[in-house]
Amino acid sequence: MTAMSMVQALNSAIDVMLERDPKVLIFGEDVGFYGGVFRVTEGLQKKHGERRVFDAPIAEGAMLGAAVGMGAYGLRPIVEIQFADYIYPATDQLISEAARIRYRSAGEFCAPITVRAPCGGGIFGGQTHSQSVEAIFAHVCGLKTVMPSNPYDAKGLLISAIEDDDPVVFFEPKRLYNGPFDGHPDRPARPWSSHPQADVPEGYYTVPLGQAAIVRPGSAVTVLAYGTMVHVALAAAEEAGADAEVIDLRTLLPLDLDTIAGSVKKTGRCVIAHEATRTCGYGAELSALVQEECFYHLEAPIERVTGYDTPYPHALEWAYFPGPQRVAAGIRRALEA
Amino acid sequence: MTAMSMVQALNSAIDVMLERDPKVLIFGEDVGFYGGVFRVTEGLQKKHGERRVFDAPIAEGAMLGAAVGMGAYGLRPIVEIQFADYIYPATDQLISEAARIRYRSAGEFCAPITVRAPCGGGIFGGQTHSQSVEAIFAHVCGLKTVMPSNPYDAKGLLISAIEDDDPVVFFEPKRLYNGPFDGHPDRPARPWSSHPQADVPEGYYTVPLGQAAIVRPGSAVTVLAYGTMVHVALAAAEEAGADAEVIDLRTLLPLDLDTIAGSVKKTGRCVIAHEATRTCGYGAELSALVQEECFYHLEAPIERVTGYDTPYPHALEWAYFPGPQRVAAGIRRALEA
Amino acid sequence: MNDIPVAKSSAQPSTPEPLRLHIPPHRSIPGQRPDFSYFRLPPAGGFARPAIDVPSVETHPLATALIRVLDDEGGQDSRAVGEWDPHLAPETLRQGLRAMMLTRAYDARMYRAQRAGRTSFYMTSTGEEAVSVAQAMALKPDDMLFATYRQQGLLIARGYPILDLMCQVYSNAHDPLKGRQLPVLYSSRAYSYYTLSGNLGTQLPQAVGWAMASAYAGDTRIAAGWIGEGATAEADFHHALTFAAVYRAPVVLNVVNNQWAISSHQEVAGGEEATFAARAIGFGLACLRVDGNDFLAVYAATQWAAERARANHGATLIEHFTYRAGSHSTSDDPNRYRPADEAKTWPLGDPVERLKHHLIHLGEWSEERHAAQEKELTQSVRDTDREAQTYGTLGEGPHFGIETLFEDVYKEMPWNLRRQLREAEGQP
Amino acid sequence: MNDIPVAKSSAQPSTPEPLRLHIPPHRSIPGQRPDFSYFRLPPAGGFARPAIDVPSVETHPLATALIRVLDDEGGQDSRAVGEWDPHLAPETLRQGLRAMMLTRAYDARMYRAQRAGRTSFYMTSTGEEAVSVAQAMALKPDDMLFATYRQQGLLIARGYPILDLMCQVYSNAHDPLKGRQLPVLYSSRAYSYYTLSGNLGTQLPQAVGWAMASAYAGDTRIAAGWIGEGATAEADFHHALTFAAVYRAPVVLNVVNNQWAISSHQEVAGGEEATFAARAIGFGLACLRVDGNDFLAVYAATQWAAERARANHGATLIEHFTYRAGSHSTSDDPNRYRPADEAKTWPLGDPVERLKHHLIHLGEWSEERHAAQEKELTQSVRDTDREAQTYGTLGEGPHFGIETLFEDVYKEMPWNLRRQLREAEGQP
Ligand SMILES: Cc1ncc(C[n+]2csc(CCOP(=O)(O)OP(=O)(O)O)c2C)c(N)n1
Ligand SMILES: Cc1ncc(C[n+]2csc(CCOP(=O)(O)OP(=O)(O)O)c2C)c(N)n1
Ligand SMILES: [Mg+2]
Ligand SMILES: [Mg+2]
Repeated sequence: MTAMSMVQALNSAIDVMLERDPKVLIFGEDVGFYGGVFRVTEGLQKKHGERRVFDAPIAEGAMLGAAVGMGAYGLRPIVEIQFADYIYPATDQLISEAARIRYRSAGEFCAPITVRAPCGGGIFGGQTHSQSVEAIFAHVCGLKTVMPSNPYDAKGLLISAIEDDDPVVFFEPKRLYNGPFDGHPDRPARPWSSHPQADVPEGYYTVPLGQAAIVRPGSAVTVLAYGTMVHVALAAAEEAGADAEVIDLRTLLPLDLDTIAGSVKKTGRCVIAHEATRTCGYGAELSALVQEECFYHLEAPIERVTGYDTPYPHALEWAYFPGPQRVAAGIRRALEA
Repeated sequence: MTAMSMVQALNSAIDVMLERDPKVLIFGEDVGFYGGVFRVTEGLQKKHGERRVFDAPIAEGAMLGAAVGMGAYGLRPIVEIQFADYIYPATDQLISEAARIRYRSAGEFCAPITVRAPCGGGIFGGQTHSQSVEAIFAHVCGLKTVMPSNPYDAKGLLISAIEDDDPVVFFEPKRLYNGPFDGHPDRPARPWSSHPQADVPEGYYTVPLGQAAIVRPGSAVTVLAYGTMVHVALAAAEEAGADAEVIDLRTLLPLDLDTIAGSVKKTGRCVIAHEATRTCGYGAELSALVQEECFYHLEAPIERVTGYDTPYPHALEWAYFPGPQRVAAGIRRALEA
Repeated sequence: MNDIPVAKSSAQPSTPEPLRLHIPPHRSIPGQRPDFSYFRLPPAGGFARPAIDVPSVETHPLATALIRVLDDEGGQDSRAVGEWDPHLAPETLRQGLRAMMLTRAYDARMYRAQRAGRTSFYMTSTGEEAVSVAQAMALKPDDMLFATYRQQGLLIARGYPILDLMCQVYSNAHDPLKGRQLPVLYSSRAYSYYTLSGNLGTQLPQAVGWAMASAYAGDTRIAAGWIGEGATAEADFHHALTFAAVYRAPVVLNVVNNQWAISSHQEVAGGEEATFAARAIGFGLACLRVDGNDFLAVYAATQWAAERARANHGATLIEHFTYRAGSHSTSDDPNRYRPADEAKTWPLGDPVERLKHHLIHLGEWSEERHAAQEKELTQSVRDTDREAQTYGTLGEGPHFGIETLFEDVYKEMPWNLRRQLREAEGQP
Repeated sequence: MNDIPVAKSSAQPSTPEPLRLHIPPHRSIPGQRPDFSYFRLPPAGGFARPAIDVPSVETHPLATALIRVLDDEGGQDSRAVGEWDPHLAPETLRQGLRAMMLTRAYDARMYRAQRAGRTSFYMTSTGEEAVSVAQAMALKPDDMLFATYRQQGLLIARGYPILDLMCQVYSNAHDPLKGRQLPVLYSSRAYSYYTLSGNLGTQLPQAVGWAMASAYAGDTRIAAGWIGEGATAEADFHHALTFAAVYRAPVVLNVVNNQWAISSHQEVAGGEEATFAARAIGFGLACLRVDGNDFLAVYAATQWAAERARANHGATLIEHFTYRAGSHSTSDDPNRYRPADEAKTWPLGDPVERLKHHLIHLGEWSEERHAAQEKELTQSVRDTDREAQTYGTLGEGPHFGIETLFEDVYKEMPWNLRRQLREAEGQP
């Protein structure tokens, strides 16, 4: 066990898989010599060679197109999209191709691809370096969608994603890369080393896709979150002084509905938190599912606390961010209803 | 008033606007000389000239990119995407650009573009000629999303869309182009001419964006639908023998929540029907909103009847399609809960 | 805001001439006489064949060439001439002729099957058979093919069973793709034929990626990809050229310029100002432009490009200049956008006829044998169709079961699909 | 399924050589001596200037040229030579020099402002000032500009207030963009400068669309678009070239090849096999390749392309061969991926120095006047910065109010945003 930041844990996952499986390779903008703008591939080209870890031309659609072809050959490519905001040029290859190939070929071909993309705000990146686009991909059958909230999960989930025979879109909340973040930009930053889930084994292990984690047990209200918002939800639970059960979804598709429904049936109240814009965000699906599964147990309306339906602003970043106060207010509304 | 099919009504809307406003033009694959693969632009090039109505290279992304530039100049381009399934190459220009330009330029520039795309199944088009992709765009702030269900609305809404100063994605349920369709492929097709909402004025009129229509009043259960599913919902209400209030949303973004909430508060029950895949479909947002607005009025879980979370198949099209039986079953579940 | 009046006069009085928007004119008018006056036919044998390892720049003059081997302007007296003559054995030529004729017979049959209501949709490759058949023969059987919907000849030339093609088109209980795909969107891993997409262009960067993977693995198999001239406007075409150039991928990239993209002439795709082969120049890729109705020329060009790729000299872009003789698909009526007899007057003729004449000229074939073979193939296709129909048709079934709707979305079925399958099966 | 073993031996024993994947090597190694041996510097004045109405093909040889006007290999004795000399008045040259120096002083100031924590992000254009300044001057003031984040010189040359630029960078209460955009993503309708995107490439087809609209309207204003060499790999580049060619749009398309895309050398974008100007050839567009650090050459090339476009002869692609002397942005450290002194040894020198020497050679400038102007500009930028800071900085504010977060998403605020605004304002 070593204390690793999220960046280091992701780096370790890729390193382990490059080591174990000659079919694994990684490419993307600046991932080769430089090691990625967020340093996730630092040192990997030097260690594994240019053939396994290399720079790509700036063309997200081309990267995905090539990855689909590599997957058909039998490789397991990992593609880094430099920011999730730049995944749109790749949507056609992801949605029309990667996600559909197994089905349309009746299982003859598949696309065992992992697409990594840093997402979310909190770094003053403005509207094109802050987006959370997971809902678009969670709507796409044939894809799996993952978002970790800590180094241990990040490594274990990324290894699962790489080994998965279906295409996985793996979103990395960039605000968590170098330390946990509970939504208080004004408080001193903690390093990951002080966090229990930064204890990461050096070697191979997996965290299975499709399993949520109860990160804070409670009985009064269920809070559903993923990525950065897990930490915000925990802070909000404290702030609200609520006996909240906080669930870290980890995988959005396939979703661990059992864990969610089990919790809400127990608490009777549910708050959903995400950073993405509200309308048609992933919270809508969660709300619909919880309502369908737990209707007769619900004692209060399900609350959504989300990013506003606006682009991510620059100056007013913290007014936009659904921080602990807003989540705590949602928890209070759920408890008081 | 003339009896018009949906195709004719759409053609008439474009014709009227080409006539009224020299800033309006339309382009897309095969829309010029040929008049479009679904004939929506038939005769328009001949009448208005090649400068106003012309063929585009097969590049949906390029069409949108050019349209955004034309919009910035001051034109009101209409872009035809030949099938909604082929809108993905245009997502970046639509989401990152058209939808964001007014905001990021602090109102200096805007993108008064209308993107038309036939959507939905029912014509044995297989997985790449049948998709309903509205949820992706309904998630995007800065866009408006529209889907008509009949000729009268189609013309009035399309004129509103063209005149709107924000980008509008206008989905046309292709199964309705030439006649209403209630989801019974085995019954003889009716022409639009026998349908009251095919009485379409020849000239200019608008149906405002953002207003739903109650197409069947009722008091026992509210059914929310749009596009083809409006007709299916009506058939299902008959089949279930239910006193159902069927609401045709017409515009998905901005949504007419008042009409919806008013109805559900009255009926206490709600069924949502759409053709798109279920997970993270637009029904999720509807379900979440209804639950938030009407929690204390709900007497039964909100039901979603949707396309399955699979690609649209070819042979088993009618097993996939959420037809009247499935919607009726949803209505019954809502009534019996 | 955005309120600039249309036709506003410029702030710059020095430039009085108003700007004009050029719209490529639609020159083929139904009812008018076909006009190919814009087209200059270069002689057969007129271009040198560079060594396969030349720097790509030496191939760039060929972007405006038209490599032709069959010297058959007159029709019957059809010789193979020039450096590009691949010197194929008569048996190989007869094999090619047969595969082209089989493709044509198959197309004719299935086109009628759609018209007869046995399926929803069909697309013929009539007039373009040389492209797919000669290319399949010039490549190795395990080279991976990323085709469009108009290269059924690739599969047929590789010996893929006509029965399986038909069952796919009928979406019946023997459909290798379980009734999921639109007709003609075949897939066959066993025949190294990649699953076809309904989305134009997407397969081209995939071909490059597959080729990169083969090179990554130190394999010797190359990839080949096809795209219509219309679809070259899509991003995927640019992506394919970029990646092919940057990583020197062992791939043969083919633009099939059949003059039409549904109702749009190749000029709408940018063919008015430059050839499609010329797109390679800006990337430093090799390029060839070939008479796509000349079996020998297509074969030779493909062989050249394949050898070049296999020897690690990188990718080649080949433009096949041909003509779509039939409708785009069963969904359109070409008589609404072009003269009915355009196909017949196409200056490059018909690929089957041209190879037939060449074989006859060689003394290796005759009108009689040709007629007999045509009859035989028509009969065999008809017989196969009869058998295929016993496995079902789209309208009548039988089809694969409802569970196949939910399988293969993922390797393992997640709970939401299991639940939906139960609902579809009428279980609670 | 997809289970092909890696490095499997081929089924074809006849081709023993395994395929190899080519990865463009990263040749610039921190700590090593910069190596420009691959670069051949053509002499100034070496290329003919075609008439503006020549068929595009006559410009294609210029794709591998490097148009240079300043004959200044020696440095000081800097003459303007050859057909491309735009023969600018000394006053115009001094104006250009001043705008370049102002751009550099502004960049230096704002880079430090970011370092000092007054904003989140900044990007300099150091070393590339000739591209933006000469181009702004060669175009007309109401030609529409679709720039990237590295053409601040366009706005500065057009006289846009430095104060407004700074307030945008500080996202303060005087920010013309209300604090919404990342620093440097300016927009100014009044100065015909289109709103910048953080997404690479997207502005290029928009420039073409704007130009099409201008032609549609019979206007006389043309558009100009810029893209980095790295971003040419994006679909938008292909889309822009395709539409520009098909509709003969009156637009000047510029690839700024500053050798780097963050840490990736231009070879990763495909510069190893061909120039970026050559991308035009495949579309039949005109192209020019120009020494981007030569103010006169950039001016002349732009003027040529603008006249051509304005006279309805279509679009031109200009590659500006230059060098990104600074970091990519304040977020990266170039010393991790290239030798620290690479910029200083760049064979094409510094654009400000080169124009200075030319003016001195003409007897129209002196080292003293230069030093004085530098001092004056530094001082004025510092003063403006002081004023800008009185309107606030990113960290300290003041900022625009919370309602501006919700305004301008749509022309009229829909109910969901009104509701969310109330929530954000703490109202029920
Ligand atoms: C992305 C995408 N856009 C549009 C279409 C609709 N479409 C199908 S075929 C076709 C024309 C293609 O022409 P071309 O590329 O020349 O190929 P050809 O049919 O001539 O073989 C079009 C526009 C599609 N299938 N995919
Ligand atoms: C679509 C997209 N992909 C990736 C990025 C991240 N990114 C920002 S700048 C840059 C490098 C651009 O290089 P180049 O085009 O050469 O322009 P330069 O910075 O040299 O002016 C990258 C990869 C982006 N902004 N947009
Ligand atoms: Mg074609
Ligand atoms: Mg660059």
